[in-house]
Amino acid sequence: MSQLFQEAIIISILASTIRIMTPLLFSAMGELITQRAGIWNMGVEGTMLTGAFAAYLVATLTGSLWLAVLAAIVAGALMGLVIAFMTATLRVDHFIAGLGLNLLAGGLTLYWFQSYIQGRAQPIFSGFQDVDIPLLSDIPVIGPVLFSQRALTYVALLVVPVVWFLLYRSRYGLELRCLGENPKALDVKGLSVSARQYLAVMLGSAMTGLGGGFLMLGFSDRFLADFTAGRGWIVIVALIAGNWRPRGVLIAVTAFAFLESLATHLQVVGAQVPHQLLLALPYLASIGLLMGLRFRSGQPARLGIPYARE
Amino acid sequence: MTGSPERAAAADPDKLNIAVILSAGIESAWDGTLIEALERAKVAKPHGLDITWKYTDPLWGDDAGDAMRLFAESGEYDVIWAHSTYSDQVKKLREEFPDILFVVVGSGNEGLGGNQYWVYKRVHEPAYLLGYAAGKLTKSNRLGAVGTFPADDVNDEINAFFAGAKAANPAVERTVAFIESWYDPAKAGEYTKAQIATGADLIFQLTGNFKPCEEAKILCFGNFQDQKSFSPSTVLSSAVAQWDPDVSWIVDEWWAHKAEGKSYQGNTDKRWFAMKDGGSAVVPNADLQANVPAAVQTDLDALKARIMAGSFEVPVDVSDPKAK
Amino acid sequence: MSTALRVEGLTKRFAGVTANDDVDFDLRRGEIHCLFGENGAGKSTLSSCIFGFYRPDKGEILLRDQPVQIASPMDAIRHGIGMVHQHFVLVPEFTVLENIIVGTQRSGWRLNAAEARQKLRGICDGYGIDLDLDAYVWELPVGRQQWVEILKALYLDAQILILDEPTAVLTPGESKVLFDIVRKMCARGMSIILITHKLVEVMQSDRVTVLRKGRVVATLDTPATTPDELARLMVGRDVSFTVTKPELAPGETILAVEGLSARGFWGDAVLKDVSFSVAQHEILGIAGVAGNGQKELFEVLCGVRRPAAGSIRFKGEEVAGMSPRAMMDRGVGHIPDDRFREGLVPEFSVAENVVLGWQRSPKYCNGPLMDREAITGLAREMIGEYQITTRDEHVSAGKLSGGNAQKIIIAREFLHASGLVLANQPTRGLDVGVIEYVQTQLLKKRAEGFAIVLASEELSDLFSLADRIAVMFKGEIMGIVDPRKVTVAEVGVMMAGRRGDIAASKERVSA
Amino acid sequence: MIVFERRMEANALWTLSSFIMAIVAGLAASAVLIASTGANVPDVFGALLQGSVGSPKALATTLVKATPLILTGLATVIAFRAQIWSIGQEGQVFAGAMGGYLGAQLLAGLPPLLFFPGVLALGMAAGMGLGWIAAVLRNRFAVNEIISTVMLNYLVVYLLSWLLQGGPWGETGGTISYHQSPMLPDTAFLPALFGSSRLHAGVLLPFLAAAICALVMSRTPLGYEIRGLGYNPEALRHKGVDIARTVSVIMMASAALAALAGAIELFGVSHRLRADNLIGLGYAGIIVGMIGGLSPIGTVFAGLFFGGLASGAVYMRVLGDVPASLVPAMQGITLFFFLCAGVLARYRIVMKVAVQ
Ligand SMILES: Nc1ncnc2c1ncn2[C@@H]1O[C@H](COP(=O)(O)OP(=O)(O)OP(=O)(O)O)[C@@H](O)[C@H]1O
Ligand SMILES: Nc1ncnc2c1ncn2[C@@H]1O[C@H](COP(=O)(O)OP(=O)(O)OP(=O)(O)O)[C@@H](O)[C@H]1O
Ligand SMILES: [Mg+2]
Ligand SMILES: [Mg+2]
Repeated sequence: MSQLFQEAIIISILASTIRIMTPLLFSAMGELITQRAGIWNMGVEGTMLTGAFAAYLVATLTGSLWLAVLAAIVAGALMGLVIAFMTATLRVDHFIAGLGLNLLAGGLTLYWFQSYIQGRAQPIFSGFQDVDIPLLSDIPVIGPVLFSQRALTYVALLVVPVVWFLLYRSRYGLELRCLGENPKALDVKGLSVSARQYLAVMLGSAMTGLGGGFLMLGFSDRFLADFTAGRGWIVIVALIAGNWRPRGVLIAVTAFAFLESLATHLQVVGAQVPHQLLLALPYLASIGLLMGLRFRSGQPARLGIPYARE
Repeated sequence: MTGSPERAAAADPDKLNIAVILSAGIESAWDGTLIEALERAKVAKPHGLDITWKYTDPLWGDDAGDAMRLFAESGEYDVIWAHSTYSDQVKKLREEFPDILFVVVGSGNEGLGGNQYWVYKRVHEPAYLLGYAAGKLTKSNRLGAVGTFPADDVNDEINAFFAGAKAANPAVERTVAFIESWYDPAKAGEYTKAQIATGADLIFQLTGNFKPCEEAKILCFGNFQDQKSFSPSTVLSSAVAQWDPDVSWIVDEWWAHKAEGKSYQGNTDKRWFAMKDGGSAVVPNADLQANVPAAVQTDLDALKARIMAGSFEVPVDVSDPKAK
Repeated sequence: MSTALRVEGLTKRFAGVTANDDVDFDLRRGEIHCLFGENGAGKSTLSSCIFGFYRPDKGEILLRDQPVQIASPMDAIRHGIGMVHQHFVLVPEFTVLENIIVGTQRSGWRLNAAEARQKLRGICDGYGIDLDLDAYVWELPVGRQQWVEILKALYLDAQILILDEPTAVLTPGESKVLFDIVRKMCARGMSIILITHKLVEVMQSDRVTVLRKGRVVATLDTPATTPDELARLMVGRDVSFTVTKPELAPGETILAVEGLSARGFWGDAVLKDVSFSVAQHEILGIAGVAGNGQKELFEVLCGVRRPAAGSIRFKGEEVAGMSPRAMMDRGVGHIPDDRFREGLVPEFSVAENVVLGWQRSPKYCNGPLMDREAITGLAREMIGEYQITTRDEHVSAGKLSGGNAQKIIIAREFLHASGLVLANQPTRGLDVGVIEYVQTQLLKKRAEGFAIVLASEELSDLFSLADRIAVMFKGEIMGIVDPRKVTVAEVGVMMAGRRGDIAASKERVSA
Repeated sequence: MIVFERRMEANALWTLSSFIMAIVAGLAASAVLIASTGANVPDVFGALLQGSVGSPKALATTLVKATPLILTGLATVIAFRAQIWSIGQEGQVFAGAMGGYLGAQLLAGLPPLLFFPGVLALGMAAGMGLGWIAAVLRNRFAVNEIISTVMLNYLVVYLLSWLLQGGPWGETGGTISYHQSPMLPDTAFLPALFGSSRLHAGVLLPFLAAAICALVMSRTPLGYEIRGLGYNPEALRHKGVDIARTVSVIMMASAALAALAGAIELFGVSHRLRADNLIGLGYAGIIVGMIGGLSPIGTVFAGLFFGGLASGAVYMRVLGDVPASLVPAMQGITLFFFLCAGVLARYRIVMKVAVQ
């Protein structure tokens, strides 16, 4: 156990935290945009899964990782299109639309995957490698933790301030937040609520899909059934725990990833407790942390309520 | 085998049709290696039989039972090979279809006997050899193993791996991790990286994710199938399951029943084929041979020879492996 | 005077209701034109059609005698039509400025606030509106939120402004300011459509159009008509504006409140050392500008909010801190000010709402099941007794007009209360016919021996109903006065924070 | 421009026919998918039909498969009608099986008339424990129930894993270490109905539960409060309903139903405690409950439909030669058409032409 405090392990815990959190961060920021626009998209898991599958397919077919990134984004946006159609046009209950999307994505990706490999050996690809940022990556501790990561990791970390800027400093962001708080306020100014919701959900889902794609391209070399393994739910939890604010979500995702990384290292250094307990640690600790927190809810007032004029 | 069809009596069967219930999917090592063994049997034509088969996607519980029943009722299948823990389902069917030979595989099964045969797979001997090599090659004296779930036929390998390592190098320390998930490459990667961070410089990888080894530029070992193609630059060697003796055992038993009229005599206790019987093997990666000093290779060869000759028995230890 | 806007033969149907039936209407340049009519007469619908928010099924709209196509609010705004909706269309989480500019910027992707700020300064200075543009809307009292709505329309350069019941949430003082500003707008050539239920306000307009059940009954020049005539046109019968309150000697004290205080969400004091008492046959009026602690006072009294200190004695028993359930069981009835949020479950039927809170009472249950017959029977009885206009008792309460919804609450509370009724703004937003009805019911209960605490922003209500008036300011009682001995102006001064005569209350508490 | 105009009254005939159209459209879309892999569409559908309703045995399988789905669906109905967004059905199913297994140890030897009610009740109690935790977290600590229930799902899965692997309940002996408990004794198998080997008595419980739920929702004060809580909790609070208590009752009742599903799976189907036959029942139940329009009766039909698909899946795989993953894909596709049909039933689609 004392090993845990050695420098190499501390660096490893922190670096692992960053690796675990970055795919989640893309998806969480995407879901943040979606939910701030008033759409309660429960289909994060399905969107991430589809993004991951699209990335796998394109990576193995073309060998180009950046094309695969694009594919994950497009696949995510398409899932967003489905959600937007269901919620903004058909005004279906947001929960069921999202849960239905998960079901559909789980089935379709597996079906296409099986059709794709058809009994032959599964094609694999070689994913993204770490990029050492010159000079910075040589700084002790911080260097290997922060400046020796996948290229997309840096993008993910940049996405937080970008989303913040988009939401709070851009004209579009003001309208987007207005969708979540009171879409009628836009409607009475003659702006189309549903067009903006489509845009927001597709943008958000594209980022969510990218999160899945990054998970695939950065940390795996193959697709498997249920590849995302419940990370979509963690994203939703992080969004609520982060109180629908970019910084809050960043903190929530980081805290969760840190706990998971810590539990990983505890198991590896041989803590003498059942490994299941260590695996459960992030979930237990998250509940504990949230019990201690209390804040004025930042949940958008009209989140999950289909908007209709008459 | 030429000529055997003529010699066979008119009543002798010339076809064997197998229904396979998969448990994880053709892309997994567990199921994939079985299909590969069947391919080889098809070419080898034991007893002059044309072997054909049909497999399902992963099915579990009653679904698997239903599929078996459908196969059985169709009357087209002689052997139903249920490739994991399915004895609960076989129990409900085997008396109704006494002519069909049922196969269940691996841990968690119950030895029912009669027309249920229980195939077991132990890859601990190759794992021991890999461990022995690892013990010799490690510089940090620290080795890692990453598994999915602990189970009887996973623990035996991990324990044998470390037993081999200890035999080669008593100073070896071990680190073990289970991710509690069948498919989660990203999570498996983090566990591997964590082990590397604690100083492990050789990893026995049971979850198929070799990316962390590539990045850390360390060597590792593949499991259950030859995983060289997964990562040609890091997979030094793989402990490989070979189902060929199992398949031919089952084919023989079926033949004995069908052609010679003997009654099925399914095993009630685990039966596995050792390395010397071709049940498992070590498949080294020739491209990385340069990493193994000649002296080590000589030791390994000698050890392997003793195992093959039966003069050295690798102990089976199925207790839950822990880091030490 | 030229015509600014004309509506010809406009018809708008909702599922099952014809809200506007062949309406003709015209608005002259520079005039204030009132729309007047009962709750549900179709005033808001007509406005929404003009604003392009609803699409009429039939009819034509002409601007300066040119037919125009108004298919969406976008078209309306382009034609210089602005509307302040009956229920605020604001984002509480946004600042005033953000509320005004959201959706108005057409180019550039950064928010451009500086320009907007400047333009708004100009508008505010021009009309003498004083508003902090950087305050969050949720921080503003309701009255000030109304200015945000008006600024939204002015910011978009409205030439025709529709105001749908803007004064329902304003104090008399604020209403007066609003009228001054509206006059200024007219002087600058703007035309105003004003919807209000208050006859004093209607009488300040230039012309008035009376709607009844979706049809135009008459359009009159205001100076040539009288409130009585308008009221008659509106409901189709005579309405008496002055309810007669018989003199009754107060009986024993029902409710005695001593040193009551309470805290808000942020720990701020929302009630400070409030003391008063009410007796049988007595109506205690609570006067004050909305947001000065009336709501919190009622919440504490009915058990929804916990007091921080002080005592509440109900029929001699200490009840401070008891749950709403306990208060209800002791006979306290409560008519909340937000009827669709706190008083009713809009999705429930009228019958279900009549037993809301008493769903577990053995009176309405048959063993473990609710007794449908008893409940519908009761609902029918209430519909008859309180003249609730509804197809039947199965209609969901949310589909009723505000007045009829209020009658359900009154019926329910009067039925189950014994001794005390707390009524907060019971007549807000109601048409004069319904107001008369509610007032009559309150007086009936007073005669029966109930004690009543009645808060209203309409001083005229309080002067005609209350036996004593407590004036609240910033969570404190400024004084308790006898309406026969003070003037409206004197109470108005106290509402602004000047202490008055508390003697009346002291006397009663010690009695 | 196409707009949806709300209908005055949802027309029953139109509702029914739109749902039939949804099934047809869903199957048609699935047919395209099937054809795309080169399989024979009529064969596949034939197999599906045969496997779901084609024989008494197939019907029995459909019922057995529908049983946990209906129960978790009902759990969803109760919670969601009150706008309590519990995603905890998954973990509660596990808890139900675990509680039931514990019960089987404690109550072993009791006569069946006491044993089965006892073990099912213990299973439900275990689920209620989970529901209670989520309720306390919400009421006392203001932890959003989506968060708490998702987290509890993970915790329960790891708890079961420990109990079976390393903990006290794992099977030991000849076949040690396989993430399963030993087989229950024959006396702990739920009795079979009609002499079928599969149709256990537990299949009756979802229908009973649905009837009770329907009665509770529409006729009792509790149902009144559940619906009221979903529509307007503030009004309920003002009218003397103890919101925290009601939330606890609802979450525990919902959890009890989901847990019953797990217990029935244990005693009726798997006969030993293991995770893999429980996975996904809770999440599927959420979808079933929502397709059922959050009405108990609708949930029964939705559960039977999903049960039929699941039961036909094996036949489709074996006889129709298509990947079994086609079934979740078909479920998803059909769900989407159902949702569209729901909209059709409530709205009229009107082509609006600009009026001159
Ligand atoms: N969105 C809607 N859907 C269905 N019916 C509606 C809708 N809006 C209004 N109505 C109905 O149309 C009629 C007219 O309503 P409207 O809002 O125009 O009345 P109003 O005169 O503004 O009443 P109030 O004085 O209470 O504000 C009412 O019968 C009402 O029930
Ligand atoms: N979606 C709707 N369906 C049916 N009726 C509606 C709908 N929306 C509003 N109404 C009805 O339209 C009428 C007018 O609505 P409005 O918003 O003006 O409320 P109101 O009853 O006038 O409220 P207030 O108490 O403020 O006067 C009300 O009778 C209301 O019940
Ligand atoms: Mg109105
Ligand atoms: Mg009104």
